[in-house]
Amino acid sequence: MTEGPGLRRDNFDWERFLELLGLMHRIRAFEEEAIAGQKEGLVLGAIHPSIGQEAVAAGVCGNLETADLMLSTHRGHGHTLAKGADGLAMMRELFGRKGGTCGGKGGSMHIADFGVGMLGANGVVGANIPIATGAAHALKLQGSRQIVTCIFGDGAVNRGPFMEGLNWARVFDLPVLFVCEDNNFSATTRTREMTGGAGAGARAESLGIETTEVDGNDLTAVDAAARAAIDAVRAGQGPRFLTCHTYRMTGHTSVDPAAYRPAQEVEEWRGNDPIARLEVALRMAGIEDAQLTELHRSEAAAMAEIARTARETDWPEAAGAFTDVQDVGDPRERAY
Amino acid sequence: MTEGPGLRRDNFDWERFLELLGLMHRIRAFEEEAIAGQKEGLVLGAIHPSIGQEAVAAGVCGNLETADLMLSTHRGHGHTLAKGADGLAMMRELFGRKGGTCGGKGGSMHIADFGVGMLGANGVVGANIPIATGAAHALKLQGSRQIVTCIFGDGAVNRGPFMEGLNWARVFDLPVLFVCEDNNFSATTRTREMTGGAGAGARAESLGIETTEVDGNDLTAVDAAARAAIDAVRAGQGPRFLTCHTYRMTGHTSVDPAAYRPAQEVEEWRGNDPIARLEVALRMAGIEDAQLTELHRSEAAAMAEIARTARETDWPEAAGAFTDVQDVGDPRERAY
Amino acid sequence: MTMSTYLEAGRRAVIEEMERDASVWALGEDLGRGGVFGQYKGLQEMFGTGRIADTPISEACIMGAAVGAAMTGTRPIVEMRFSDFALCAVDELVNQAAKARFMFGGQMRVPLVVREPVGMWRSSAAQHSQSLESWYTHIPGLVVVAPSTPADNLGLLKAAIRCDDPVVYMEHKNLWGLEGELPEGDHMVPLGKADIAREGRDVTLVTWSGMRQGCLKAAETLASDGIEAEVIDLRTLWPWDRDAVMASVEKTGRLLVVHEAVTVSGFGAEIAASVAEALHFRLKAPVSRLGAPRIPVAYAPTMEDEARVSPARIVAAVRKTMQPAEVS
Amino acid sequence: MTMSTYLEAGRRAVIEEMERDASVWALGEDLGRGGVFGQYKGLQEMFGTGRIADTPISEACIMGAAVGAAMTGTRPIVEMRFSDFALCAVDELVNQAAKARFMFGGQMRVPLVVREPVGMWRSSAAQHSQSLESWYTHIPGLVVVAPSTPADNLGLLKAAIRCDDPVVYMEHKNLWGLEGELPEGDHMVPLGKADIAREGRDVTLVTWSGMRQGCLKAAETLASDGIEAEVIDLRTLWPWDRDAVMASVEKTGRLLVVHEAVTVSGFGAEIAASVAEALHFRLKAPVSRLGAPRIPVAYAPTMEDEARVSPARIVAAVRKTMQPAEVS
Ligand SMILES: Cc1ncc(C[n+]2csc(CCOP(=O)(O)OP(=O)(O)O)c2C)c(N)n1
Ligand SMILES: Cc1ncc(C[n+]2csc(CCOP(=O)(O)OP(=O)(O)O)c2C)c(N)n1
Ligand SMILES: [Mg+2]
Ligand SMILES: [Mg+2]
Repeated sequence: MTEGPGLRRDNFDWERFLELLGLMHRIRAFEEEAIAGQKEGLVLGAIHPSIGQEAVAAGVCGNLETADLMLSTHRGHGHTLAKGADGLAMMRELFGRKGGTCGGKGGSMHIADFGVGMLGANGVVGANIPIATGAAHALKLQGSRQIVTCIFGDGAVNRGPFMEGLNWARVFDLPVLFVCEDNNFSATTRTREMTGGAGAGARAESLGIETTEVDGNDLTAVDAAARAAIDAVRAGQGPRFLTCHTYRMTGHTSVDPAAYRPAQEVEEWRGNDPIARLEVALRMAGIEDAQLTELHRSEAAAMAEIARTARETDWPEAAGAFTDVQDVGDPRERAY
Repeated sequence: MTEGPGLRRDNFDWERFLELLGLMHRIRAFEEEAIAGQKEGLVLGAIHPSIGQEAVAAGVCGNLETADLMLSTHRGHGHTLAKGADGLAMMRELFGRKGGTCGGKGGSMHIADFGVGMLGANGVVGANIPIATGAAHALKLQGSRQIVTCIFGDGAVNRGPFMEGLNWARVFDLPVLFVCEDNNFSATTRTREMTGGAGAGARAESLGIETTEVDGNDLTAVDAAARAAIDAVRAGQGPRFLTCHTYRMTGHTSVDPAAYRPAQEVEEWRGNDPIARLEVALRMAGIEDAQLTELHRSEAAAMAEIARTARETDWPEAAGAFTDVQDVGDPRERAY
Repeated sequence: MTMSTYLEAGRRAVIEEMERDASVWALGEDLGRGGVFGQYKGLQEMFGTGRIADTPISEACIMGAAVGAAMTGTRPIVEMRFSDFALCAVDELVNQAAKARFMFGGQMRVPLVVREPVGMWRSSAAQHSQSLESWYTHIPGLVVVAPSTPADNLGLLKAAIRCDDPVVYMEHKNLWGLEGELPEGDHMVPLGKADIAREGRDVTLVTWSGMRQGCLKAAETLASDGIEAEVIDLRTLWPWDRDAVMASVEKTGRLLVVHEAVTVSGFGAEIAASVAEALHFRLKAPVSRLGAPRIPVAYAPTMEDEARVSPARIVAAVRKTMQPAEVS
Repeated sequence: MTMSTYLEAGRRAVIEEMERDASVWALGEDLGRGGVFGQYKGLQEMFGTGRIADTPISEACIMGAAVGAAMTGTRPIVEMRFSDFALCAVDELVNQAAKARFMFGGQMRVPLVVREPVGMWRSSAAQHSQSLESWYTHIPGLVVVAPSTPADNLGLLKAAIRCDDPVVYMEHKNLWGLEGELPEGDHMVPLGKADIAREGRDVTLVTWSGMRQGCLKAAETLASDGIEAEVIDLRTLWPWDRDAVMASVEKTGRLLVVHEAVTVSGFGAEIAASVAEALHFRLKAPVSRLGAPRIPVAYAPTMEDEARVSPARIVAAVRKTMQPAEVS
């Protein structure tokens, strides 16, 4: 598990991977700032960090075009950043401030940035699957070349809408890539113990959808698998399914001590950090340590600055509670 | 399709099959009386005949013990009779009369007879799957040797609760046999066109459940397959799945002309009538024509008598509308 | 003016809006064969399988997919077949469709119409007879419409399809065959405006959907006794036409809300409470409500009728309201 | 008497009933690790994995399986985690659990308790903050309970578990840490009986769940102005204690219903309408209601507070009700 990705140096696109490494650092720095912010009482609601899972976000979303659509989960900071959302707007959203991606109305679990095709995290496990499928349905009706990517966890595959959505995507041959980010856990439960059969991929196959499984902590592997799947989807071959095996290094939420996991298992996965692994690969490709260190430092520094700015941002006006409810009918009718 | 079942005469249990033939005649006679009753305005709500599908009901339920539990669908007359419910009580239920299985409260779509382990038809497609799974869960908690059989249509496999229920049954290793009565249609829609992948069985396999497929118009084949599956379930081997391929000879409801089906297809299936096929087999086994004719006649006559009695039965008291609502709270509070 | 059924009026609304706006499409089970009541008859031939889409029996995904498709520039008409089956898709409607625009800070809208045929219909029993409109009026973000005449089914369905909010559109199964005149041309009925179905000075009956007819019948009976009932058909339940109701009750001093749904926590409670709050001192009699008892709908007609609001019951309830005021 | 939290009281109720009756069991996600709020902490160790069952994330099947298991001689406690997720299982609760006994002519009962933690809880936003109790009061067959003190959470949960009807049992997330005294022994609180949380002569506040505290605080403030509010905590919403409410309003002549849910079609409408119907001529002021505006709950506290019924808002609403009567 701690082996390098075994690269063939000659066709190793190090510039691209350096960029994706930067993205992974940015994601991690975002979540570290968010966790620190929560300890300080700046982040108000629950947050679900994806530390340790950054290669999935970077490897998948790094292959999408801005015009492509992507739907995420409660554990969606990484996907959102990787899709191109602005870190400051996201941090402001977590802090519940003006200028947040959703104007402070959504918070971490409902981050969305339609401007970059990020159609929303979701507080209901699996609920994004039919919605993503419908977005792809609309794209197909419109004759668009855009595609949709729908990311969800291993726990979501036990919800009915998972099957309904995948079946639908197959029946209508829709341009959608389903990505199961399998971190082995559903909150405090080991997902395998609640999952009959061989799991996510087998279910997708039974619904007629071609699947790939990949080491989700190996950025280069995720990148390659995602690119292949995305190319197929964009070529009109209908839905694809990709399972990325990974692990979350934190608890389910930032305040969950996660005592239900054996220390040794956590340690093993710590040795399998996707950022460290990509750094090893880049060093093998001849990138200097100094450059790698600087990349990390600069992303961390930028994020610290974002957090500083976010905390100094004003609160949204209370009156915003009454806007964007609906066009017809007056939401103030029973206001105080 | 019109071939006989290819019997080895020596281990052909003709007494048992004669009984099951009688049951199939009874089921058909019941539905023919019900359809006639509906034309006369005696059956008040919709009915979904299972004419042509009787071998599934007889072959599956013929292998259950009375103490075993069974859940059915909107197309459930056959299953209910085969599980041992009283034809007169059922006919009264369809006619909305006193002494109906549900006292006239349910009608065709909600027939139930808990006394013989028939835990209900259901008006919501697929809804019986989690309920059946839960019944099996209770049996396991109780250490019972009873098993549960859950029958549903091919259309139900596209509803999320199908996947949730099967997964659950596998995870908890429950004593439940799932039977997909695949009659090729979901109301007016050819199910295959709305179904991704290879269908019901493939989905069950992907959830870790062993499956069997069988010619559902061949009583002897259904009987054998059901017995094997039921034995395995009763032996504590967890859930099993059985697909029975069949065809409904009527429309979706008794008033649906079913013009969406090619006449030739209907004709072909008419030549594949499960009752006629079993009669051929029994003739091959040496049963006399006269005996077969008499069996048919006597079942039809008995059912005609049932229909006559049912139509002469009183209506239930209006006050029954307020009983069996709930123990706590007075349902009459807002009565007129 | 042409004569048309309520069913045919809904069909015409869909055709007109689909012709007008290429982003409108419909999805649901069996739509290719016209839908379960024939509301979509011939439409797949007119608009193709893309825009009149047959779906798997997957209510959660039908609703969820419509949410995604609505966010992505189309205007789906979601056919739920029976409102009872919409209970398989409540997360998708209530947690997703209704909240998305707000939750995501107004970045998009979810313009979809959910058609949910409601109500009692000859021995359909407990799982095919429900009227749960009050649920949807309770959910921020949703518009709720319940037409009761062919012309309104035309004009309101067209308005619902053009509305940028998610609209729960409840047609009554027992009205499919009802005939009435349809205006020619682009007939629109504004959302949120009630229809004064009958003028009267003595008592205000507020109603909607299948009960409009019953109220009008009851009003005829009452008229022969000299009681003139004003019948207000709300048409849209959220937002409901407060002005029309309040103006009428100010005039008559008496209110009876009549609906088919269970009385307890039915939408009649909202109207009765609102009127009592606003017009307490103008009322000549207590506000009153008439709906079904809190019982599931039974199959056998004797018992089924105990859950049915008949014209006779409306007449009786009005008479009670007209009794001389209790001395306080 | 021992001191206990609301959370711990619920846990004790489950333990006592599971010890008393071997057919009681609980099912839901993460129960083996105590459940998401710790309500089941240590219970799997006490009762084993069979009776404290971890489940897949399959709300529809959790509810549906409980229905089947309840029909088959067991008494399941269904844990829905947040009431919002129960929207993934509405068919199973409303079309199946609530109707089965009636629909099948009384052949069996469906004795299950659905625990649905409700309400607003520090920046939980639109999908984790809902209070939809009025929905369930509208559904024949369901009992609806919303405890607001530790002692009531003990006694009502025990009563709910022993009840043969399906019970929707709504604990308030913001009350988990609330401390209070618990009686020793087999403490039962009867379903359907309100608690007079405070006596008063001037105005009746009817409330439940998270709002009991706010009403009591508001009553203190009002008392210093000489306004004595009677606070009635309904505890059970269906059936609700009409007698207690009517008796109080007969005495005070004034009613304010206070709940956290959206006012429109909230359960306050049912109570206000019922009181207006029954006691119109005894009222000194119009019935009134205080709940949330019809908006989703926002994440940022400034906006979130616009959906929150505070003691100050209760005081203001009572003052309005106490104003001299308009001349009619
Ligand atoms: C329908 C629903 N049920 C339960 C929850 C509570 N919940 C939130 S996250 C979570 C675990 C999800 O596991 P998985 O899908 O593997 O995603 P991960 O958290 O591992 O990223 C659960 C049970 C929910 N949000 N929605
Ligand atoms: C959830 C739900 N959606 C739709 C319906 C309407 N409906 C009743 S039967 C049926 C077709 C079911 O097909 P299948 O499961 O194959 O059973 P069959 O009728 O062929 O026996 C449909 C769509 C329903 N009853 N419940
Ligand atoms: Mg996971
Ligand atoms: Mg079928």
